[in-house]
Amino acid sequence: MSKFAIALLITVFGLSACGDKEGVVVYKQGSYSGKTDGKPWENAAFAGDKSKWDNSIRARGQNQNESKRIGD
Amino acid sequence: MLIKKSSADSNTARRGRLSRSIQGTSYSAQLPEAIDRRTFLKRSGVGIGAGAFASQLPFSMIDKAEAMGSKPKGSDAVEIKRTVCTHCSVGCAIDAEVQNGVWIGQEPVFDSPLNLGAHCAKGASVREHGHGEMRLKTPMKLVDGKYQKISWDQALTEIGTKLLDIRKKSGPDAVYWIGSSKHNNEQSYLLRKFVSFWGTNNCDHQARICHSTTVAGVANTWGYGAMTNSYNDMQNAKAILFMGSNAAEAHPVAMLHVLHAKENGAKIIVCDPRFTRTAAKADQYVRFRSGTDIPMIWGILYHVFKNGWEDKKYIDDRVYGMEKVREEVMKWTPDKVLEATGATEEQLFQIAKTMAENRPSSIVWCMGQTQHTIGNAMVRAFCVLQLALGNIGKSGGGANIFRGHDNVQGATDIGPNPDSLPGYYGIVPGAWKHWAAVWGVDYEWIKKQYASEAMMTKPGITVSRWIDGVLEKNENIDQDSNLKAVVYWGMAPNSQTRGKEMLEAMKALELLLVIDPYPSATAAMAAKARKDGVYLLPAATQFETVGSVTASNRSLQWREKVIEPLFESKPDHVIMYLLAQKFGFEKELTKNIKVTNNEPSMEDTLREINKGCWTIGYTGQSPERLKLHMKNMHTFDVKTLRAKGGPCDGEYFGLPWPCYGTPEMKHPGSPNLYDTSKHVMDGGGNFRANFGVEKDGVNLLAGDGSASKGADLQFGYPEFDHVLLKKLGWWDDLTEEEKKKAEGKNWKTDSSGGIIRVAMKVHGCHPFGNAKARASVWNFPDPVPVHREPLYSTRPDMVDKYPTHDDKKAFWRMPTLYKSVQQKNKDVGKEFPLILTSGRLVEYEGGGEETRSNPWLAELQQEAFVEINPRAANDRGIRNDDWVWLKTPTGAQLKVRAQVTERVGSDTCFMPFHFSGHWMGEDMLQYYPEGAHPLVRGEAVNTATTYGYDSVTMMQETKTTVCQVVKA
Amino acid sequence: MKQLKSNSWLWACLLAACALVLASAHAADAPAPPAQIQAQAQKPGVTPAHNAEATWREVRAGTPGVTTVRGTETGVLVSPDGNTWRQIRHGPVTFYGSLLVILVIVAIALFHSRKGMLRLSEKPTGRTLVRFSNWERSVHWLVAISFVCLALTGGNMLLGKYVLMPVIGHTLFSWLAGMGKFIHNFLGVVFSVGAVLMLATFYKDNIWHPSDAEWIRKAGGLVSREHVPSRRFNFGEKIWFWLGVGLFGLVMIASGLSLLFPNLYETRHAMQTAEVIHSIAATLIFCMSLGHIYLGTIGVEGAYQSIRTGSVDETWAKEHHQLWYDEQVQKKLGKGA
Amino acid sequence: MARMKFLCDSERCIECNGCVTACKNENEVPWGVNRRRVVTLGDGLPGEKSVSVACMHCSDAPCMAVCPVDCFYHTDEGVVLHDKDMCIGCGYCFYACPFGAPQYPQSGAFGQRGKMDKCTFCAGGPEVDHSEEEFKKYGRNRLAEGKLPLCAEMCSTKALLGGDGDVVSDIFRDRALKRGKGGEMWGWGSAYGKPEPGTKKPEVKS
Repeated sequence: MSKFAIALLITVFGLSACGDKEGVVVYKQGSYSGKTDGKPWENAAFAGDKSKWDNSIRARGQNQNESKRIGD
Repeated sequence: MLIKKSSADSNTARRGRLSRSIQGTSYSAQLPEAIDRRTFLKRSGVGIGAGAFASQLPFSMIDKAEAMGSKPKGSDAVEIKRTVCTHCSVGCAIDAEVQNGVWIGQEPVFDSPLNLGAHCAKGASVREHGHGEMRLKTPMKLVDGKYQKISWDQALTEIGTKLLDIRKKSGPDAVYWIGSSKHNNEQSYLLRKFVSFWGTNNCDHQARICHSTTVAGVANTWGYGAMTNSYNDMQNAKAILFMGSNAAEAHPVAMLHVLHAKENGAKIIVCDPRFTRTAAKADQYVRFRSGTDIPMIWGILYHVFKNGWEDKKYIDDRVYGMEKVREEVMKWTPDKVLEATGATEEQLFQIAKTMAENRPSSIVWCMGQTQHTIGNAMVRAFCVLQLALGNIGKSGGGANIFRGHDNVQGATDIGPNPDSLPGYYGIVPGAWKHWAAVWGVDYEWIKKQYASEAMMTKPGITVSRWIDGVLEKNENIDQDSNLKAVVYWGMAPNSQTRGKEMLEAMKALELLLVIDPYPSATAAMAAKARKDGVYLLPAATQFETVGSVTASNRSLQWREKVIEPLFESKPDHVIMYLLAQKFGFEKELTKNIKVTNNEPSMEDTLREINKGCWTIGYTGQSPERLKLHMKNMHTFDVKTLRAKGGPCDGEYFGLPWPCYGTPEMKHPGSPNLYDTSKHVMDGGGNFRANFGVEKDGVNLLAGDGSASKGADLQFGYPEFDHVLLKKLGWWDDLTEEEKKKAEGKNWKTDSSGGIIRVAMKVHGCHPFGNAKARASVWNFPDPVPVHREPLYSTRPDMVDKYPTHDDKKAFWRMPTLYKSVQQKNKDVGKEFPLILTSGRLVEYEGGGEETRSNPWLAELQQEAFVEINPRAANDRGIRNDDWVWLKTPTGAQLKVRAQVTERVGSDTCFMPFHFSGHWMGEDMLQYYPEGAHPLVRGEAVNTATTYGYDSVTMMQETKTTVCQVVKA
Repeated sequence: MKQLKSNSWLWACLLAACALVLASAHAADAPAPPAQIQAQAQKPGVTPAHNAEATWREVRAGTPGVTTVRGTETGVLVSPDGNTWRQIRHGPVTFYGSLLVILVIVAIALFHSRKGMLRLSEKPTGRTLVRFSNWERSVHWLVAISFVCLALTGGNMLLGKYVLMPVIGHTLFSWLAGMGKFIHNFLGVVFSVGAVLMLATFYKDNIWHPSDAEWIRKAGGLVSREHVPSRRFNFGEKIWFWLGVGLFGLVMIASGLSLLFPNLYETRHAMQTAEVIHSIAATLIFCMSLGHIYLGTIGVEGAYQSIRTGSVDETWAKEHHQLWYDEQVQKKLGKGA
Repeated sequence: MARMKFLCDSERCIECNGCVTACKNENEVPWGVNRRRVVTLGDGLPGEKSVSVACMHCSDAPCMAVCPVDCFYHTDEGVVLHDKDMCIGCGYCFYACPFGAPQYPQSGAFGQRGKMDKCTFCAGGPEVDHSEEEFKKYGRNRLAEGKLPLCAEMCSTKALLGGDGDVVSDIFRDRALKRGKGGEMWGWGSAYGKPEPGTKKPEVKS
């Protein structure tokens, strides 16, 4: 029995190394599988046109850059 | 963070109240049909179940969403209304999203050249005012110490009768009218007209206690009393000195321009008794003793003169009296400055050097300078520093005097002032005749409304002294009767000093009328003082009406109406018209103004202003031009404020006054005042010839070659009138029609605008002449600014060296004490060793009732507090967050939280001035009208502030008094 | 590579830090302030300089700043504790905890398969003795049932995501977990009351007795299958009582209550600590309870009967609790006389 | 692919709390729940800095890792959102989050946590865009209107930047360079995780 226990322990310890996380920062999605959320461009305003949405977001982003407006 | 279950006893109560207010059942049932949209919202949105749920939560998400009018954009169209924030003078534009008459969203206006979409806490939360749960909802009357709801009809009838009674009994001067700096320009203007037709000069507004010393001091130095440049123009500054201004908390969006400038290399210098959020962004910070601004400035100027850093040519050409200043300045050797201020030679040398080597350098001041017994002298010291450095009239330089309220500039320019008609015309008969002509009423008729011609031309009591107008012995005051009635029209009582005495004054009145969306501070004080004789009328906010508003940089913006007036409230000008009806002069009031449903047209009112305000150039900003600017904000350059192309091409944003001549003349507005590098028709200018052409044999006109660009007269010249035009041979440049109107007139009274047109457009000259600025203002008590210790000082040695003025007998109709108070309190520092100063918090504005009623803001500042240095606190056994009593020589004591912080020095305490609703330890909740009390209440610092008034304008002293703090 | 492993939030912190460091470095470069500060430092009551360089170090250490947002720890910009907590909980606690549980279950299974149920060596007499009063049994079952529910719902919080969710799916699982949390919170209170009652009810019979020494020496006869004479409760049961119910039970209650009332001005650190303690204690008490349940059910013949009905056969009493049996007999005789 | 990020420039932040009230305004967050807060370090002392903080929408979000019911998810834009229908209010995300982002309205007699609430980057939640449900549970969905979070859009000094990580980092970098410093800090290109293939990685200057 004790042999078995030791073997088990070794196996488990050994395997625990596999629990180590990926060494690079990765963008994790998680295992969420609840309600789906639509894409932000899939609505009346953008009618699924992603590039239109991208442009809109980029333009809004530049609004936060007062230097661009001031244009010194 | 988790919500605390009960973070404070008051919290629990607040939660209950808030949720009650959300349920809305208590008052929605009483609401008349006029506001059915709202009632509908309440009823449909919040059922019984949600209400029950809400009683447990501070705000349940769902419940709140419903109550506010939920925002998802359904099928109904969303309208965008462009308006302007009502919380400070920066003039931040706001796009309001309105659906079915409900304000559902607030979008930043990136196009605005003033704020580029940016907002501080207040600006980001204005939408709440469009829902205003804690607002006054109906007219109310104090009966037996409790406020009761009454109808508008009853209210107006009773108020009208009582006021007319008082007028009959005690004369028109027995009523005191306090206007507002939150009225728009048109309302402010109408109020001055209204009060004139009532027959008194006893009217005033916040500007008295905020920038009156600036206006008087600065206008007497170089012509106009306004901020010379703009927030935007500060981007061109190479160095900026903030003194007595905490822009980061008082004008946060201004910091957008300032920090942008800083990143482009501008040096930021902050001198303040308190290490403010602005100081945190400074390259140099110097702490000094409150009230010693003049020694500080002279200390800086000492190094300027000593090192020959002054702009000698500029001074020769454009400044009068600098040598007298120099004499005074050189007395302030570094050791003396150190003794008075606590600032070292090295520190001040560094500032002088930075300002001198980084020109154009700009200077910013606010209430830290103005609210002193010598405020007028302090602001002039600033002007002198800028004149010495040659910074005035330069882009990137200037005296940037940040105004407080959103329209305090406009209300000062054309609103209820006790010593002037709109446009700083004064109250001499000539001014009255000018305005009588504009108003289309008979001068004699106005005169009849007054007690006498003498009273008509005598400046009224100031708002800072109305309490003495009630309490002072009749023989001591310079009018027939004491004040019997006071009308609080958009003003907070806790903004004024000597709160304890104000309570006595309220007790002594016959009638107190409060007109405000949030009248609660006045209402509560009144209910504490008396059992009856108080009326409250619900006014609409500026989001519920239209009109123009003048930002600190003198730009005018037009507000669209976002929503209809909430509850039973009415816009101020409607209330004015209804009261005028009771007094029988509504026809005279609106002779040139169309009235629809008792509402005078704001557009017509502005056109009338355009017809009369030649002095300060409120004549070019027609409603049409302003509306065009609001629509085309994106065409304006941020640094210059000038439109590049588009329908407003070449104009400056908001047509910053002076925008001379008629709208048809198309003056573009003046972005920076007195700027000789530009043609007058490009917004250029020079110092004003307002004080004669010579003084004691010295020429006051500007030196040769120092006129504005392209002017036909390249030397100093006096202001234009029909005589000068004829002498110059320019008279025939006028049209025949203009000649008729201009004959015998000057540029300020020529109703055709012809003199201005010819001077500016034809000959490139400035209608107000071209003179020198006055470093020595001979008509003021101290022509050259002199340091005088505050009346309550902790330094008896300094009192001996720098004593205050002598007492004055009749000053704005009031006896005013200086020396007698100072001498009596010379040793007050023994008992009250700490200097008490006050200031702003970013979350609140002014007296704070409106902002403390806004849950989004109120949550962030839930208690009144006093900032005290760890050293001072430890000496008193006080720890952070302890309750303390703050005591002052008035006998008042305030129970507040101690905030132990290094922000203040060990000799100074700071209290924010926005709180009210606690009275020396007592919560005044029971005195408030039901459902109209602010969410956060606390001790008002001004309950405890002491006596002290400026020697020119009657500005109150709030920034330097004394106190003691003990553990509660 | 190992360095990069740090979680991205840490990078986010660093990012915030960069802005700060940049700012402070910048401030430090400006020539004016230091001189000024020194000048000011000479004077009493003048602001001393805040070491700008140290700002970020303090932030990382969780030193609070000031904020107008009310609440506990709102002034803390970055709290470093969360990651530690996460690493402990999702590392050793989960891993060794589940390992321990598995080991215990395996051990019991092995034991049972080798030894089988411990049966009575003599025939039951048919005469019974009252071993547990109604009150005692009520208390036991109150605690036992609430414990089992707590163990299941709690275990689900810790491991359900790995064990149950893949099986029953996301939606059902989150509903179950939500219910579980509700039940856990509610029964936690019931258990707390029950455990206290249990301690009060049974503590007398669990006090040390010299005979326990014998029991310890023989290790309870567990392996030798020898009956060691004991009083009402043998030393094994006493261990369970004092360690399981007494120590761990109270630890569970204390840490659990603190988690139950998150609004009592608790810091995150306190809650994190409580959670870890709760989890560890839960694992241990659960493992012990497995032993107890085993012995009380299929491990020992007649044991379950005793707590279900409250009565035991004289034979059972004699074999398992000789001294107690003698006491009872004495009592009876005494009464009879 | 736009990857949404917040960035607060402490050199600019003046603690005006505009972001805090903008959030309250836009999402009608109840009293006591603050999705965003501004923290001032070294208050009242030279060197004082303020930073606005909310959910940082981490790539490897600790909240997501510790959630016992896995109610968190990343949108394609890198926004960390959660499903309130699933949330059981256990508080683990609050324990794990270094920024103190998760908030809990009080619920029930014990003052227990209600369902967690946090900054959504103004991206609503797992409900139909612009629906009543979405607004009640999560606040406004500005991203679906092609707009960015109101806190960042309204920031008084443009200290708080929000939006596509590339765009905000460019804005910040330009500013930092103009201030005369900043090149060396560009080690944080990886701060927000590895860019997806095909996207431009912010340049590492040092």
